[in-house]
Amino acid sequence: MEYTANKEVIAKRIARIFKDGDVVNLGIGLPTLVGNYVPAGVTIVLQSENGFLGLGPAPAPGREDPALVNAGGGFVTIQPGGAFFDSAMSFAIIRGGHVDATVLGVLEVDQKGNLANYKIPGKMVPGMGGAMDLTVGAKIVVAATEHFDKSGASKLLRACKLPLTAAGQVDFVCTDVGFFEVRNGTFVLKEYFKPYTVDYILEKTDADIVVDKDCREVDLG
Amino acid sequence: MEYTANKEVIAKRIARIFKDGDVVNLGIGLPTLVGNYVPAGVTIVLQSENGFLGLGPAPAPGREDPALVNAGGGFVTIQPGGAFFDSAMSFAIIRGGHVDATVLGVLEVDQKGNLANYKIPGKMVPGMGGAMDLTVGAKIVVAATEHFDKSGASKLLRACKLPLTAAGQVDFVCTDVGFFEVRNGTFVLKEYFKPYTVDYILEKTDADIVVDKDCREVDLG
Amino acid sequence: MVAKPIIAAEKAVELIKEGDTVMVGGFLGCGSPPALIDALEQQGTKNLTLVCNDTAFLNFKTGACTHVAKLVAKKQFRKIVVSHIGTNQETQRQMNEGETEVVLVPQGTLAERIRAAGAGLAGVLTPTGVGTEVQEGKQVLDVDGRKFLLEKALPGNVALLKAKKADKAGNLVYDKAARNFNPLMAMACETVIVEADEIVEIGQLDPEIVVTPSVLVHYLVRSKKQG
Amino acid sequence: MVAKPIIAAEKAVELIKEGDTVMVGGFLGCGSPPALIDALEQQGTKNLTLVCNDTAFLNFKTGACTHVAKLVAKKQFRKIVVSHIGTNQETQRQMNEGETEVVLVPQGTLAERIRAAGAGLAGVLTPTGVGTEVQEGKQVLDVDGRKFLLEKALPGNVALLKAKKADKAGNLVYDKAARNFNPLMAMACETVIVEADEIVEIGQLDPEIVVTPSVLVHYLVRSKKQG
Repeated sequence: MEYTANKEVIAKRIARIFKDGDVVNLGIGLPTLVGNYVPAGVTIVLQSENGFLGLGPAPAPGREDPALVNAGGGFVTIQPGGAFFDSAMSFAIIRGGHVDATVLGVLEVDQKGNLANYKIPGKMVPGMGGAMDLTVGAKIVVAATEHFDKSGASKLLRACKLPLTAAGQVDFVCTDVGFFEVRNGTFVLKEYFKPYTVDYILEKTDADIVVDKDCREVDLG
Repeated sequence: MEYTANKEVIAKRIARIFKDGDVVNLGIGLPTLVGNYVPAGVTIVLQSENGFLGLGPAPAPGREDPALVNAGGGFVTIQPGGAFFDSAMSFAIIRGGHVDATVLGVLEVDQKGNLANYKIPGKMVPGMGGAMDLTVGAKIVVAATEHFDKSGASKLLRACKLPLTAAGQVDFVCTDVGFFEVRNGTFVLKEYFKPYTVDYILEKTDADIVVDKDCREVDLG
Repeated sequence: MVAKPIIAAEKAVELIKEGDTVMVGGFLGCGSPPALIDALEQQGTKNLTLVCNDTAFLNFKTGACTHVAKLVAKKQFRKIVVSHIGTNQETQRQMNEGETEVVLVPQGTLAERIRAAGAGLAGVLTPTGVGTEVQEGKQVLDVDGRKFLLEKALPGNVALLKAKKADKAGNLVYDKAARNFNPLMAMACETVIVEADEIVEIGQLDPEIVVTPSVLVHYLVRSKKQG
Repeated sequence: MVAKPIIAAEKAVELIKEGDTVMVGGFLGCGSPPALIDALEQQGTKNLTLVCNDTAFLNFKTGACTHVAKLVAKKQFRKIVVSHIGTNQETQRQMNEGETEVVLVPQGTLAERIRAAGAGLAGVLTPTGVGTEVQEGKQVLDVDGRKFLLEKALPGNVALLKAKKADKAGNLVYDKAARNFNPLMAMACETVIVEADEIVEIGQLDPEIVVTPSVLVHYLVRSKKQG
């Protein structure tokens, strides 16, 4: 079996986590894609940590407003019923447990729920931005990542080596091969995505994985 | 010489402390009177700790708005250029040093700058309301009090006996007999008000008083 | 955006259970929710903890009894956490006679403690109360040579708030000085119930002027003003 | 109400002295004051400490250099306190080569530290950063069985802010997501300078929608938009 990175699969699966009315903060990059796959009948409210609730899609060309951008600086819109606020209120909402779920990108994630995504010492140091507050504050923290890096190494680890963004805060990890819960210091495989198999995942992942008794194959094609 | 309580004298003298543009919080009761005597040419901006800036005088009869009251629950107005805010912002303004002066009522005040005005144990316990934050936060704290209580006892003391509202925060004490600065653990008499004399004040006040070298008589009649 | 349930005041206060900590917005009653208070009095739930700026007005001579003072008079609280009780003789009586535990908190500290709970902070370091009775039993920290009290976050179970206008999503704006503690309590409670004078459609409140964002509000109640 | 001086950007930045801590509003430049930044670049004051959400955009390949990145490029800072530098390659270079001290602060912690300074608090207890490098050198407090970092207040000397509209007294409203850190920095600095797209007479801003009250603002500067 050959691995093919597939961001769409990750976004599709994560989008199914949400309940109608959930308040969600999506990190920049891969997590942003999740917004495109929310099932019909489910409305989620997107929080943008730069200071508003009700983040909407990109505006039509020519309708960009330099004062209406997401946390990555990209032009967006605001939904009816949205609200603007300052950074203290924005993070009060995040840290105070008023956000139901956050989806964050990954450099490394480990079976203890540790996440590293803000710093490769001496090399790349973007900074944590709002990620440390999001991981501590959101009720559900979902790590979204391709299962392997470009060299083929597992992004799911026994223990992160990079500086942590958060210690023990990740609840779920969704890759393009499967969906994992973090429980009692191990990854619990809940779903494996077609065409991958349980054996493939256990063999190729550099971490302890328990296969859930209800683990099942899911086709996100 | 006989003592006659005179709130007007206290209010008149305190009103002369302010510079044009000062932001001032006046406590309920006697301190509120100060607002009536601000000299021509000096504009002060009144902060109301229940949540606005630009407190104006009582409305004309029939124009009362139940949502526009001062911290004592009395009907007021708001000046052009005022602003409403919540209690956290109100006390951020107070505690954060953004208020130039506060004038507070007194049960006891002592020569170390201690103020007691919120509690007579077992008897009267109104609570401190905003007074503890005001004394700690305002740049200048003025204690406004009649010089003697109804039994004739000095309200200025060597050491407060009642539970303190603030420890060592009072800068000036203005009574109806004189104007005092609190400096190095003593009262410094800066002005004595006609018809009282320095000797009268030194004799009748139950505290250490240093007479300022520039101490002078003032007529506030 | 998702609409929040609009329910009757009587239904709303059923969410309050014996033993709960109830936060009530308002400052001497200005900004308190009258219909919700009346419904809670009617329901009669006891052993509550009240968090409020004050206990409003209750005067033995005049018989005046307003806002949360109605609940104090009915002895629905086992504990009262406020900054001021000077306008409520019954609160003072209950305190002096040991019938009710009354905790007096400096008003700015009360605001920050409520906000901290809503903001996921364990507490703040304030200079307010250093060297006074307020300091008793609290951790005193020295920061850069000055003393501060560690004042802990104060969360609640249910908030009873008053807004001037809400949209159906739960965005709120307030009326002048009636704002006071309402926006802070909206952050700090598991269940936030708002009595609004006017409830408009989603999209009819300018997102720039919203004071309390919808995410903090769970139930809306029409005030009697609205009919 | 008292009017605040309306001055030119060039005059305003004369209030900034070598060694000062300067706070600049904005988030990736959205809500940063362009005229004030240009004037400070022109003035060339060095050894400053920057407090900002981020260092905006500077890309070696494309040559893009926006907002506070202009001041970073001119090496006007000896210390940079921000939550994010991922969009500014020059900040990363200066940090990696040890030319400039860069302190990375979680964004919510940065907001609370600035707010604390403005609110007269010595600091806050936050769970953010526990068990990470952010914890290093900080006091860890146990509150009710959970660990929190004591994050200290972060005050500044001068704030350079951007508002959509100001009245002459200094009341401010902002433009959508350009609000971000501006209202917090207005609380936390000795001198607060605001570049406003529009300056109206006192009384022309509704007191209900003011975000930053006049008392926090010291100088107004007309943005170039206003002409």
